[in-house]
Amino acid sequence: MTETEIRHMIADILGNIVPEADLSTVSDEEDLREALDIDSMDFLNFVVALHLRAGIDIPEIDYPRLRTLKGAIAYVQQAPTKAK
Amino acid sequence: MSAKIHLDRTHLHHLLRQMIRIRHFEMKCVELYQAQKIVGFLHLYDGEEAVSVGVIEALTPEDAIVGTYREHGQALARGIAMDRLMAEMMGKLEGCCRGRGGSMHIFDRAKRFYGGNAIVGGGLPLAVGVALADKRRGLNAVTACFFGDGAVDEGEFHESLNLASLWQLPVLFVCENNLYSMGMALERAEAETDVSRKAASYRIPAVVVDGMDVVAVEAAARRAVEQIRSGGGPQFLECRTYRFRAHSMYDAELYRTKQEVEAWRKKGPIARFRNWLQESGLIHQEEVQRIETEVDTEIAAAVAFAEAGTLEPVEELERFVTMEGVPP
Amino acid sequence: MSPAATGTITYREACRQAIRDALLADPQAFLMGEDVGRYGGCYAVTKGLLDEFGEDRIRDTPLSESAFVGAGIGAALAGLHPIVEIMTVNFSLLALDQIVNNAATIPHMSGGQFAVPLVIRIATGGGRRVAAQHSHSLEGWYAHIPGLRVLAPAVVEDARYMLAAALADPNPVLIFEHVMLYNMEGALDPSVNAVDIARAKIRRAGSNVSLIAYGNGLIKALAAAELLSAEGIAAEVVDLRVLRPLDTATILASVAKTRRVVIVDEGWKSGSLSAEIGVRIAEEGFFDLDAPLRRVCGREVPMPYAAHLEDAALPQPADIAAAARGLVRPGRT
Amino acid sequence: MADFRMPALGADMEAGTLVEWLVKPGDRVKRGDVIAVVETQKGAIEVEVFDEGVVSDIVVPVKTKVPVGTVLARIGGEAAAPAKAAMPPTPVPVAPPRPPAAPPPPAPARLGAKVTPAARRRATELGIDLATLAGTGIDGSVTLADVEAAAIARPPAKAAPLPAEKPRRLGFDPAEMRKAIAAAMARSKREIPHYYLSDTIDLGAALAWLESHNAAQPVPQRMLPAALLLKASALALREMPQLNGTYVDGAFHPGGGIHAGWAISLRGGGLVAPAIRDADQRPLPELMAAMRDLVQRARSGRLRSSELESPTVTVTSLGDRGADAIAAIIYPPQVAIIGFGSIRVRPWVVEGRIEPRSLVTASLAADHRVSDGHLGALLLNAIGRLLQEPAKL
Repeated sequence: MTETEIRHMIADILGNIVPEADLSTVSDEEDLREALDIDSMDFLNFVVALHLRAGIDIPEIDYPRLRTLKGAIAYVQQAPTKAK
Repeated sequence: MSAKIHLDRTHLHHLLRQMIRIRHFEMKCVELYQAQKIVGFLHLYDGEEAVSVGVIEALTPEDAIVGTYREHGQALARGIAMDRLMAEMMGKLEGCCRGRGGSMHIFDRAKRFYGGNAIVGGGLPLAVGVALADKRRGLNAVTACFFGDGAVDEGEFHESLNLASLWQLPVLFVCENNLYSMGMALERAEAETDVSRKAASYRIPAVVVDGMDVVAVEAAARRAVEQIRSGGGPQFLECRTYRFRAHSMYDAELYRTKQEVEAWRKKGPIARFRNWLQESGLIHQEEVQRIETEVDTEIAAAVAFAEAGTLEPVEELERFVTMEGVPP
Repeated sequence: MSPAATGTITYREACRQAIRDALLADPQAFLMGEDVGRYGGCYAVTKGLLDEFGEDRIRDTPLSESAFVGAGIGAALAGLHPIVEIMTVNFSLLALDQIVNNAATIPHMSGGQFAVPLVIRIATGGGRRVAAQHSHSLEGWYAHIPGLRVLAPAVVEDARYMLAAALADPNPVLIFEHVMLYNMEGALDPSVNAVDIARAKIRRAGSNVSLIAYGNGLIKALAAAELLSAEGIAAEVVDLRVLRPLDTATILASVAKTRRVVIVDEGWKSGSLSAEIGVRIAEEGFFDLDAPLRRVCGREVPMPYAAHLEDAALPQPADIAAAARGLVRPGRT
Repeated sequence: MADFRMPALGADMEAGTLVEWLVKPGDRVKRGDVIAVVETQKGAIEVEVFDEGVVSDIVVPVKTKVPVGTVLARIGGEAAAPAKAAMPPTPVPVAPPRPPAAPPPPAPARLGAKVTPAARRRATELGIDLATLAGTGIDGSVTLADVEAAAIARPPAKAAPLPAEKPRRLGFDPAEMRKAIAAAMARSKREIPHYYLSDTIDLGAALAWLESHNAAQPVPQRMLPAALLLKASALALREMPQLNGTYVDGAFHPGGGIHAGWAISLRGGGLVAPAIRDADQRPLPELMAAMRDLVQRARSGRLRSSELESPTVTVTSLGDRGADAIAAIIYPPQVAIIGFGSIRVRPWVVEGRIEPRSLVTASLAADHRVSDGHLGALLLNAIGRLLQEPAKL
């Protein structure tokens, strides 16, 4: 998956969780929880969707790495792309 | 137990009674088979009674027995209760194996009776193992292993004789040579028809005995057992005998002639022994009749016991497939 | 035998220590089999034991599988605790009558009067370039037989401690030692001194796919899980350990977790242990499945001698990984 | 012919505004289908139909406010027109049009398409129409992941295409909701003599258990502490039934089962507390799944009418971005509300030593007309005790 594809996928997932969010206002380094006002339950939904859509395992210890757009993209990139 | 037979009246009457018990028991079994109260295979010992009665007289309760699938005679001679045997034949819970074994698989732990083995030759390795255990445990016990001439065709016969001899184990191999393995005549199955010579080739002392003569069998067995107990390793007894009836209940008997069967019947072990006792004044006709009456009473009681028996609940079907512990 | 690295022990040495322990602990225990004594065992497992225990307890037998296995059964019936070694599973067929018709039947047939507390150790499996009469994996056949317990130690700990549990079992227990594992080294956890012989074991936890394996197949499945991990796929590896009775609960729990299954079995596919496991999952775990079942089994040929052919005939880590990948990421492989 | 009426979506509802029809005349419906969206003071609610047949007549147009009981549509018993029945379901986009993620989405599953057993079961649980799903599994099969993704997306199924970029939250009117909350809370403070209790609970054991549980589970099966808090509360209420129920017409009515309202704050303000039926009887993973699903749908405005049956008690948890403790207000006619503050590491005295521990403050507001403080204290104690043995929850 290219970075653009991953970015689109994440945007899609977040759009489902926070329909009213405007991702264009969220910077790559911003903490998504603050930026989008999402709580632990929303965040878990985000991780679940990422796991299912990208087909990667995400140990709980790695959750903090997904808190920013940048971190999430990097995480997906390093995890599954070797399979291609 | 002495190596010599005590040919007193009591003992001779006992031998006759044992053979009559077997014969009459089996005749009742035929009747029950026809009434479908006994089902499956039913291999009768008719004609061979002298072998097990004679051999088992030479054993003590501490000795072990590995039987064949034609083992009603072996079981009765060993003292397995007739009522529990009959209940087993009828598939009842009160049978010695709860109705799981049937005619071909009689087991009795208390009597050290290790089956009832219906794979021809399959019992011989077991006997070697039982003897190995007894020897290692320092028991001066003998394992009597019964098998027919058919077993001689099997590899397990040769492997087992070799192993028992090699390890000098206390096994008494008893070949009930009735000349036929089912329908296959000995001379059509074996290049060497002298079974005892095969034993000799494993350096096991072998004796051929008239299997229709209970006294001769007992005497030979006593000598063999004495040799074994004195540490002489295994012994081999070939008892030449004959089965008067079909292999199992009924067959067309295409493999032998009526004349042959008739000729052997004249040598029948019970008639011959009874006649000899009467001629020698060792038994009176009334005593024979009393034995027969008493035996028939025992059989009637056994049938009543079995008839009154219960069926094992089907819920118990899988019980003992695996054991929870070794029985004491 | 080569000395193991510090702190570790070979599977072979674990087997030997297990036998030695058993003989020291139980005067009724003894070992018999072909070349277990002077020769030291075909795979050198019993080397040195004859000197320590003598010929009465380390018995060399003639090449009479039926007789010495049957004698083991008879000895067990009469109160001893025999350990019988059969050189390779292909030879065990010569004793099949005794194992199937006697050991497995007598407790039930006798109405529970007799138990058969016998252990039979059998070397099994392919990979040693010894062709079609010494390399098969027939343990699945034995797993078919009611009355037997069938074990497959795949790790050093199991090799070390399964024997004691097997000897304590009143039933005939067959222990299948894979020939490729004898040289494998592993560390023993000093806090462990027993293993159970009833349950399968999760050797590696994962959430994306379950690899169900035993024996040398387990080692290959673990290698496959490593390959998959590098790709972001978390494979759970289930070590069956007990081939009969199968620990269906552990299998189903893993399937419920991962929802995808690859069954690994060196044995042939048709009518096999892998088939049994697959059907049990279909029967009892059907609604947990999120993908078809997959099997990676030995190819259906007599084992060939040539190395490249034998390798091709046996499941390999790459085959297992490919099967798993195909389930987790269909269309991407 | 059956009438589809404006439902009563809670004890205090008198009227509702029909904001969307999801069916049109001629459509075949079956029991459980969501066919309309109604805006209430609690927010937008999807309304299910309990009859089977073909929609013959739409009586009330959208954007109309009608009293409870008003006929909204009529459902005919006869079969649909054959031509219609034979038509394949109209393919509809699974999600509002957005840039596709890789790999490109396969075609939507048609009738007879392959669906894995797990996906089929999950779809039934979630009420998702498999025919609308695209399969990404082997041979194009619909997998669990496809169903879960659809559940998360849960687009306005069969709705008219929306102005794409900015999905609106259907029927959500913050002003209406604020009014409803104001009314309910004012009534509560006016009528219910509250008493308040709080207790600090050591969550060390619960969090350690949760961590090891989660480590062994795939992502969708992992749980949050909230599930443990809710389960412990529900189990404790089983021991203290006087705190579970309603106070109506001067008398307490015990709840028939512990149907816990789980308070969910909505972004931009507002609050809903849909009921989780029999919360005390559900295994933790199932409870967690229910909570996750409810939060997702509440925040995207897609709760279903059957979930808004009146709860018998309310449980609220402030979550990781909350405050230390909450003094909550009872939602009438309920008689208790249990609240949990944020879980925080704070000093705690253990065997005479001060240690850092993960603690949570549990609080209870209860109706003094029904129970007294002693009973309330017992409830909090029970919750604390239950949380010390998380494996038994």
